[in-house]
Amino acid sequence: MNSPKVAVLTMEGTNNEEEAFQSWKGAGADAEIIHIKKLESGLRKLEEFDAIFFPGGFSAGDYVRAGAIMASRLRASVMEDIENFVDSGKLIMGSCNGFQVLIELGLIPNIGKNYEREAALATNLSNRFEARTVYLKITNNLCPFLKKFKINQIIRLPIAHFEGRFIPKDEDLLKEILKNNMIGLKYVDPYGKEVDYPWNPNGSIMNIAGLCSKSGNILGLMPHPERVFTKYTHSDWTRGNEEDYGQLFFKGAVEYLNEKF
Amino acid sequence: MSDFFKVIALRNLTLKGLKKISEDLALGLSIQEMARIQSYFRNLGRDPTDVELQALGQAWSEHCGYKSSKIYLKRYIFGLNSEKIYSQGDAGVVLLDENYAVALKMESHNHPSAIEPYGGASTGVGGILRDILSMGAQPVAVTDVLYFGINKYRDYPSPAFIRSGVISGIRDYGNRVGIPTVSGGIYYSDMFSPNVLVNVGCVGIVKKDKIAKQSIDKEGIKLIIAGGKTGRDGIHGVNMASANLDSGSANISTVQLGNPIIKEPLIHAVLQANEAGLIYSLKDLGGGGLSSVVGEMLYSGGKGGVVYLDKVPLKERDMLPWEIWVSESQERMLLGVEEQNVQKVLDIMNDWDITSAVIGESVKGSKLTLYYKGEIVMDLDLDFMTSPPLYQRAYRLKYNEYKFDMPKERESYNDIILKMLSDLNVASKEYAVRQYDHTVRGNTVIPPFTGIIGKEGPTDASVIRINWEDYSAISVSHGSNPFYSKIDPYMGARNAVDEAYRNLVSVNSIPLAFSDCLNSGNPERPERMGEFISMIKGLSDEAKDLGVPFVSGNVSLYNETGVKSIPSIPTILAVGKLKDYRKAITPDFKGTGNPIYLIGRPGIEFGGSLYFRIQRKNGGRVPFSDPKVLYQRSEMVLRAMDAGIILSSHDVSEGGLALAIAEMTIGSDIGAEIDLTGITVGRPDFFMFSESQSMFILEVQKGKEKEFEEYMKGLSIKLGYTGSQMLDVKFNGKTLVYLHIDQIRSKWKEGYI
Amino acid sequence: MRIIITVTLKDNVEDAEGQSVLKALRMLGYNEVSNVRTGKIYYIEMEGNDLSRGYEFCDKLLANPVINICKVEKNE
Amino acid sequence: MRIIITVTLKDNVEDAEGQSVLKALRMLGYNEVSNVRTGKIYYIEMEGNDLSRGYEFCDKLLANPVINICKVEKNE
Ligand SMILES: Nc1ncnc2c1ncn2[C@@H]1O[C@H](COP(=O)(O)OP(=O)(O)O)[C@@H](O)[C@H]1O
Ligand SMILES: [Mg+2]
Repeated sequence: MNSPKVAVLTMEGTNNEEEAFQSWKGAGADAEIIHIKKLESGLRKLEEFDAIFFPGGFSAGDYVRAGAIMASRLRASVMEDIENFVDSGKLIMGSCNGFQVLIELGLIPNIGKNYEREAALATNLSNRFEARTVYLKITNNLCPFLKKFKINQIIRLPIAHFEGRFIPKDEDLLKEILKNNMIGLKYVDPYGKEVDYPWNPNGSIMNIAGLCSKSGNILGLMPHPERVFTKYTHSDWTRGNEEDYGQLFFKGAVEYLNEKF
Repeated sequence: MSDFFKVIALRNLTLKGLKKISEDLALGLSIQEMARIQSYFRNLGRDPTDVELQALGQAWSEHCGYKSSKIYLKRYIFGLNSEKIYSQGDAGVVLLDENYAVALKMESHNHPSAIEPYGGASTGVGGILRDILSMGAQPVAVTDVLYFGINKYRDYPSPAFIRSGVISGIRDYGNRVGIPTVSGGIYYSDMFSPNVLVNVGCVGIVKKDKIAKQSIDKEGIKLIIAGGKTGRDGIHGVNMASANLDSGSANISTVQLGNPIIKEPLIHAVLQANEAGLIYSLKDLGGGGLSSVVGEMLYSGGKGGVVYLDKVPLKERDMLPWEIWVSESQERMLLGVEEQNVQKVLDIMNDWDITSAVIGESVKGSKLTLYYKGEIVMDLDLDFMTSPPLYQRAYRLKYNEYKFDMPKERESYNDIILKMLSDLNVASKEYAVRQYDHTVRGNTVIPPFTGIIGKEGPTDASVIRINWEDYSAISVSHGSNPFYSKIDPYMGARNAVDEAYRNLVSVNSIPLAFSDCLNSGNPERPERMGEFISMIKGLSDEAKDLGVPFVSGNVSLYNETGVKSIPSIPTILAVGKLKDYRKAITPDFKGTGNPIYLIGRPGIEFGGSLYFRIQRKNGGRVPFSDPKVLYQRSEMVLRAMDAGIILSSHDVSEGGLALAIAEMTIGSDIGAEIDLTGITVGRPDFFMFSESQSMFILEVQKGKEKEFEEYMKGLSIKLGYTGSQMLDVKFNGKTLVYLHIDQIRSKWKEGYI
Repeated sequence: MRIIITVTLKDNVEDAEGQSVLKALRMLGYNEVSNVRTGKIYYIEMEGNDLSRGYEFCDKLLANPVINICKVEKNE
Repeated sequence: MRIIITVTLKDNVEDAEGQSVLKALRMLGYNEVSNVRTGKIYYIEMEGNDLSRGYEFCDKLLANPVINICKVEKNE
């Protein structure tokens, strides 16, 4: 059986590609870092791959708005390929800046099915960059990236962002998100309660930290699973915590791809 | 004659005339230096061009030429433990194991940050990243040690404004290039108003056979400039950094903000070309711009060169040759590349969307010749250009009278400890550090703060792993104490080294290398020069017996304004190694009922100590450091750590052992019961708050006391046990300290969340 | 032509930066300040004379309609 | 009173954000765009009628005279 092929997309300012590459590799995928120039020029095609990963960082400096420049370049050049990719049921994941790009590309929530921007990730209510570990509750394990977790399981992941406050277009959209069970992860306190700052680090509505697409093959989240593939890069591992949370995201995805493709 | 360059008739000028030329062209050269230039051109039988004079002005600046410091650096620092240095250039390199080496360097960006804090600090980070990149190394950690004022001084910008600009600048640059900012320090004192100090460091990892070299020792090597375009920004930056800071006289052309979004792909591209073996030599463009980097690259390899200035990609079309030659525009690298590899390198740059161009090549001989639109605009002997006069300036050593004001004894030290915890110099720096991404790259094993999520306390050193395959890692930390240095520059320097070293030991790593960033005042003043020399001597005396080399460093003089000068303060960046990062140790207590040990014995040496500072009293002599003692203790501690019986560890620094233990409770929710009865006979407050050097606090696994004490050969003092939720210190039946951890933590975190 | 594009947050979107500027001004003693909202401004030089280009820039890049309002003006 | 403060970079200070936006617009096919500069805008509501307050805000908080230009206007 061939390992699933994963494209980790990069451009100036993206900067999680290395650990994302390693995480996919560590989970058994055949990963490659691809500059979006190569997609724009047609030198490489998305259809060569089984999964796309949008890494974190500051694509194009996050000037204008986080993720906006990367998304608008992709929208202008390869949107059709991306839509076909989504339709094929292959997997797409974006963390941090990657989530911002997914939102700007309209891949998530995409309730209206026409890839319009239906939400935003606005500046943190604290008005500062927040780099720390947060507690998260898994609220849906249907999408492949989350299948290795239990519902209501509480995990820890690092965050590092300035723009992570999820805002939906309107009430109706939020209802659709809930109806379709799209919330994948929520910010919680150590006991699993949904509370405000600092446990909700950015002021996201309903403590939303990550969303799956309706069909489940896309996951966008603000935290960084790719930075904690093993427990040793968790901020509190020296206290005897044993969980390797980060790799479960990637292993779940690879397992799924191996079964399906 | 062309209108893009001038010939300056200088051969017949008087000294006064020479002085005027230096001023008119903003060369920053003294009369004697101008006279030296004059006689050189008299010998050549011609007058210099403006390009030539500007080139000399750059090369001979204090910043580039180390005119005032070189003699002392040579005497005391260079050559010290140098057999352990693997390679030296823009940064220093030591070996880590059979395959990998680590590059490190710390540098100041004081003057630019005083004028424009945001741009000054961010271009500081940009510059230090380039130094590491110049070694062919992947930057893996950025660090910053900052010294801010508290009160506004005259009409200089307010310290609050400076602070927020500096921290934002480091945040925005470091985060955007995607290198974690993982270690540093922040000091507050009016010593730094208005002379703020911004010292930034960077550490990189390189395969030992891929270390880039910085010289060209062959003819026909093409010179490629890559990265940002060249503009008028930053012209004469080095001259500014080589002069006192005058109020309001900010020269706008030297202010730059930096562009991390050019740097980020530039790092990828340069490393890719280096990995592919396409780079013959590599250097970054910093102070002095092309002039300084081309000159040094060729001179160090014994070759001459030609450069076509009109081939340099420009931001502004109408730049003059001299401006192109000395511009300090950011984000630029110079690559020496063999002819057959030129196209490959240009292609890689293009793949990453980076501007690059071939601008010249190395030639036989020792001359550097510049062309612009077909005309020769500079033709200088590299030997002359790159060897500025060195000065042995007059100096006067400082002899202190040490004053000691006896503080009164108290019934309880609760208030003192809470006050210490919220002192700006001790309190949590999370307000700054949590704006820095310290987990990017996914290799941060020990971050700046650890412990229970949401309750984290400070760590002594950060640990970064090398790769995903094995368990080796490096540790990164700093040492500095401006309060000691102010009283005693010699011992202050020694203690800075002690602190850096023990921070590394504290996480269970073996110290490998130091980089020193030396900050001082105006060297033309004998007292300042005396302090400066004492500082260098202190660094040398301390590091020698520790067996650790200074692999790189930087000197920043003229941190002086009117009547105010900073003391001579060294910032030490230290890097160590861990064979197995799974054995790394953090300060937060791990369990209850475990014995707590002190390694070392507190003495009565309170000069510059926090205990005396918060009571506004003179503390006499500053603590004394003996490197042999530090070395011996460290060896023993490391052996016990390797045996797996140490659960947590913290070095003793500001506030003494009481504060060290308080800090160990912060991230843990576990308190400590300490009884000093029988341990000390003198004043218990002196015991608790002494900042004697080379001390550690260790939490040892219960039941392993005997084994531990054997490792320590009788040099450990058992202070008590972990337990409860209180910090509880007793002495002769009296309770000296009784504080709940929540009180301790909230004081320490005051101002954050 | 030189156009000026101003991108602000919709009224119902909380402006974190505005709030922190407000707080800072109050700390400086300016108690008379009651509200601060922020925005970004882009000065764009271009050939042609078609202001509608500005709205295209907003749509494609400079604004997210979920949270932003975009104003396009000509600047002589 | 409602005042509008616009903070921009001086002409001789490089604008990294403007450069990135310019590049992005060009990549989107807008080759007619030749330059982009950026700035920040603050809408401040306050009591009183003294425009000079705005310059104080610039001075104390919103701008750095070494790199920025500050424009203060009244907005009815
Ligand atoms: N300016 C800074 N930049 C990055 N890290 C910093 C900075 N200041 C402090 N830190 C990190 O925060 C932690 C706590 O720092 P500090 O409170 O100064 O500790 P200590 O007093 O033990 O030296 C350390 O890991 C230190 O490296
Ligand atoms: Mg320490």
